[in-house]
Amino acid sequence: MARITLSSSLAPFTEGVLELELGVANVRQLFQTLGERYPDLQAQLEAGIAVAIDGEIYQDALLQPIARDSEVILIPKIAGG
Amino acid sequence: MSTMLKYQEKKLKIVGTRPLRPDGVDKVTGRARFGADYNLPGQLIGKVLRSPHAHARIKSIDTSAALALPGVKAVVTRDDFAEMPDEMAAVGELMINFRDVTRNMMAREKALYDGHPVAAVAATTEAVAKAALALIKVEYEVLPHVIDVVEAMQPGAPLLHEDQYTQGVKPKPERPSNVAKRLEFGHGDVAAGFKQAEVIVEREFNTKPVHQGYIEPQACLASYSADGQAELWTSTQGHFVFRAQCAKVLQMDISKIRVTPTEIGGGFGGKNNIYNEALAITLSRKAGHPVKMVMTREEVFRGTGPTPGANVKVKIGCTRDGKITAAQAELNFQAGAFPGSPVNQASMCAFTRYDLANVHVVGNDVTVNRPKVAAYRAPGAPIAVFGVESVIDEMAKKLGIDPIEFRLRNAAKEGTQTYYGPKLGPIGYIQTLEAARAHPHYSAPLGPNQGRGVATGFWFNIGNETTCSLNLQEDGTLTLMLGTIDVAGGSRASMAMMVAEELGIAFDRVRPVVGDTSSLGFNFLTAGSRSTFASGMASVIAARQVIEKLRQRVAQIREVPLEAVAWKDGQAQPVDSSVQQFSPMTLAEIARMAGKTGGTVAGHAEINAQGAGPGFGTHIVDVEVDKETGAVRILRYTAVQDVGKAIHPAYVEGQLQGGAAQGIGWALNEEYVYGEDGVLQNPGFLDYRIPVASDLPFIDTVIVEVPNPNHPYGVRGCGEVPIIAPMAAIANAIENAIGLRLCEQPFSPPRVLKAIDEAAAAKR
Amino acid sequence: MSRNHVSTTVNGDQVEFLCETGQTLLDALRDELRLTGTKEGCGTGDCGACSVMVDGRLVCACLMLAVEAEGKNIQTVEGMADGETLHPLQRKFIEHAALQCGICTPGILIAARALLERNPDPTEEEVRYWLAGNLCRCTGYHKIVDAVLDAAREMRGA
Amino acid sequence: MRYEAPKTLEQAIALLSGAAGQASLLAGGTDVLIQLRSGRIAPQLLVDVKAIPEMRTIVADAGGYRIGAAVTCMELIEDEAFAREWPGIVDGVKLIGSVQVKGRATMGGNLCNASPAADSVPALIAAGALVQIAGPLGRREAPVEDFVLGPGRTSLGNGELVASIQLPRRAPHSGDAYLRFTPRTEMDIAVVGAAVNLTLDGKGVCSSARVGLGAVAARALLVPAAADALIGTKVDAAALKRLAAAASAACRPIDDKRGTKEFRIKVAGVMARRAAAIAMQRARRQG
Repeated sequence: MARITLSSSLAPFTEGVLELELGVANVRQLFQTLGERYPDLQAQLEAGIAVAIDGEIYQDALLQPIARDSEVILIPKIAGG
Repeated sequence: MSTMLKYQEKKLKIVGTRPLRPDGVDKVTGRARFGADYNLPGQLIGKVLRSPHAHARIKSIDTSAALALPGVKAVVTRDDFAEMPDEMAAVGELMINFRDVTRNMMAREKALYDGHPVAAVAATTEAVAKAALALIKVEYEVLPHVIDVVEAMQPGAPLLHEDQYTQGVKPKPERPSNVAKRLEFGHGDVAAGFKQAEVIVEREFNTKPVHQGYIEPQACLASYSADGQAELWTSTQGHFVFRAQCAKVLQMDISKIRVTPTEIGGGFGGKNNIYNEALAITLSRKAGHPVKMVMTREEVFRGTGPTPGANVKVKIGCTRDGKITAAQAELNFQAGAFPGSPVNQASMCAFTRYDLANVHVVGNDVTVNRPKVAAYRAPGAPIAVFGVESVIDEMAKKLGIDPIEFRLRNAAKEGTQTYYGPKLGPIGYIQTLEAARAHPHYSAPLGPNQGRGVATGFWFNIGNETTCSLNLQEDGTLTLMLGTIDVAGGSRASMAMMVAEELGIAFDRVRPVVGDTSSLGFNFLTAGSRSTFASGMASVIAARQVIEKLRQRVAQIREVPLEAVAWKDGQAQPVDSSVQQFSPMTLAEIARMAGKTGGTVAGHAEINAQGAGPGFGTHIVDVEVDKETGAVRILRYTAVQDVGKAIHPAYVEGQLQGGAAQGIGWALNEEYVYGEDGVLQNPGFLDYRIPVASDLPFIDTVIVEVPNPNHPYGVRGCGEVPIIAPMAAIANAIENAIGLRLCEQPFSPPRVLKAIDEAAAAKR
Repeated sequence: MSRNHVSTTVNGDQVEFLCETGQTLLDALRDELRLTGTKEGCGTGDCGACSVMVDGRLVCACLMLAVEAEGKNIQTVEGMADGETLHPLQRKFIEHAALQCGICTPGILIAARALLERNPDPTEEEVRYWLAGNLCRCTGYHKIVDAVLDAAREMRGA
Repeated sequence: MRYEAPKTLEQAIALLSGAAGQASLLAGGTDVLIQLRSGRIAPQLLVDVKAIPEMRTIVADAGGYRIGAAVTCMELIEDEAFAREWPGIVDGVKLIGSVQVKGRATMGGNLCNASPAADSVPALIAAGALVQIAGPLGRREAPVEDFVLGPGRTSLGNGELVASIQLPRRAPHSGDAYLRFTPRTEMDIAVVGAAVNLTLDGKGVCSSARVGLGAVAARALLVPAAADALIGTKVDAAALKRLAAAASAACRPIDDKRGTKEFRIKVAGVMARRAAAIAMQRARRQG
């Protein structure tokens, strides 16, 4: 099971849950599972969430594999000037 | 699928040198064509009517008199644009609420700021168009307005959006609010952290909105054909994103809009989103002629996005020996008329230069009756960092520790756990601090009323969607077709340099051009310091594809196994003496035979670049304060930054110097000045004071290169970091010069003199 | 509206055009003569992007009426290079990376040439004050000042 | 909008006084063009006076200097003899916008635009300059301090125009200076401006002085009280302190986007004091 950590900014959408373990094979599955478990989070996931998988940040990378023992962190997407 | 290309150290021939930019000659001869330099036969001139009120209900708009004026060919108002649902929708990689986009480009129920478009006309001449605007009758019901962020957050403040409820608060609030969104970041236990603290410094800061100040006003030319195809020439940081936004608001197929980017006369984030483009296409459709729209400087200030003004509270606790035990901040950001300030990025940048166990940051995104904010170089970060680095400096002074030493004791490094998410990878923050401390500037003597300040900045840098094509021409030269705009930095040169390096050929063998939206797949904006990182990665991939195809072609031509063929120094040659020998073939030789041996050779990359490496910078500034007038003069400035790898050092220096200069303007004199009536009072370069040549010294630069492991040449990106530190560095320098801590930006003479006089009065 | 007939000299060429009285020299250069190298950044004389020479005087083309150009001698950036040979300032601006987006570059080149014609050996401070009427938002002016000083050196044959 | 470029004063006056609708006078145009563009003025007739020789020339004679109202700032700055005699006026003229703007702008226009912050006016007041006005009823003269009535308002009557500005010969052992305060080093409108013109006797005592202030009231001011603080002194620290106090006391400023009342009042004194010190040095040097 991959260890999933949510940025503290997402707490309001997950009834405060910021850490959980999920058996997901890639980012798309991760978002799907989270969206089903926390409907409020759905909009946030769509509105732009990046994931850090084992320290590397990925934006818009739904097919990025997640290993069984991966550490995954959800953070807000970054744009810029 | 995401792409990451690992860094390989190797001997470089071209990367790191300073060849001349391919757009140079056109720009010094006047031949380069910018937004306003494009014209079409039969074109009309489009002009926008803007609200004179900060907040007003639009009861009616009567355009009949304008339409009756000879020479007027079309008028558009809110009625010409479809209502969009209130939901975040994707355009490329931006998630935007198109309900807001349609309302910002053309007011619907209400005008929400001075300068908000309410109608637009297309006419045979500019004079006729202006006359027509004067004939449009708009009936307003003026409403109470609010432009101050703290006032806007109070219950009972005038509401911009009656149906806006603060997001990110559970349970959902019962009353609507100007606070569009509240977000929190942090880790550890700040309460416990402050208990451990032996010294605590707490301060409140306020900043005004500042404008990107690009010298080229927004300009576009649209031509809509009766068959439903539209062509658009516009000055943009992302032609694919503009196309997507226009298609969405005009409900057109993306493939039916072709956007050709012009040379862009500065953007800095201000040309990330459409303003007149969709109006011009609609006017062209209704008039049956091409329509050209060029903003005046006044329109640029009143109608396009500044960066937010903000209210910032910072509290830091520390042990006597200089270890930070807790850090806390509240960031209240003006979003302008619609939600979407960069407060989330500001929240993440606030403390991410330090290795902290206990952090808590609250951010509020607040709508006010001002233009909708747009990105500006490291959006939001300079505002948060002004507060944090001011407090850090005050803390160092309280503890009697050298400000750089204090930062070093708490500096973030590889493995540091950020409070917003991941651990940091290999970074060069400490190296920039040490380089700054070792720089002669840091130990140079100072005179009376002079002071030195230091501050540091962090920016994520990003990757994202990028495409390019590399075509081998019949004579062995190559054309590199790029999809990311060269906003000024010289990225065309950098991309060509990386391709030439890969192929082992001369820089001038590769001609880089930026293609229109029909020549390549989607590219994200040139923003977030991504271009040289992401487009560079794409260019390298395309070059390596070309090399692979060249090796295969030579193996066939020379009838040797593929493994025997190596690509070295611009030619195919035997891997070594152990393999079947053959006479080498140069690029030109292969190119000449290509057509007869299976066709030409090309490389393509369609990637979503990942693995951007964070950038850090340390700035040193000396100021002199005239205690009788409050005038602050910048005497000396040094910008140190880890850029990963400087592909073209001269253009990297240019980014550091330009960013620092913008930060200096922000600190000293730039601000939006509004009257009681909510009307902007300084919409021009006379009273919106960006630095002039005689205001600035030479800006010394030190480039630190800690390679980003996720880029073939180690590139991190460099455009945004340099604007983050100046405001704080200058505040710290002023404090060291006159012993007064300024917490209100800008540090303009009246403010500085007031502070001096109040301090003197307090002494008495 | 009655239009004024104007005949004038631009970059050595005799040209004629019709203009409304309210049209600026900048409008005429860009819209009537299609010389778009001269840029408009503000239209109020505050940015210098439209700097041109009129009878040997450095002026903002946005602050002069087109009708006033009658019989004048006007020089714009399009006339700065000698055929294929760039003016030393043009060359130095490229070599020193003194331009980024390039929108202010034509005006700054014209202003810098006017300075060097009066003062072949300016100090850094003289360059900065002379160019104070030309805004640049990209460079922080550092490389621009370098390029002007280096061009002056070369033109003096020093 | 009709454009006329008369060759004589008489023609210009005839055009101005005979105009059906609104007529505007065009010299350097650096203010007029901006007003036209913004729609603040919409005249039917534009009278360009730059073809009138008298208005384009600088004449030096026993009576002093006569500066044509349409002489550009750069032309005046480049007149070395004038700059030697009236350095304080040139201080002000040098600050009227960028080199580009000074290539067109004129001292006459700076005066007639009647901005309280006009950079050339305080020094003209301190110099005791006279405005030479021509109109349908003939010619008249007015001291600069009386010519401007308020923001955008002058004493020009219908059909009248400013032909030139008359400066007296500079007295021996006298000097003038103008300083202004702006947030930027260049390209700004004066937040405060101060000009001092003073004359020393054989013993280095100030025998006469005039002080002009700009941007601190509805129009540029002549401040006799500030001058009195200098007269009879060696312009020492004490005198300069009294000068500063008198200058500040004379201010009747407003709060606006360019500065606060308090700031203008305080800095007016500082600028006056610093200008007086420069004028003093110039007076000592001047034979």
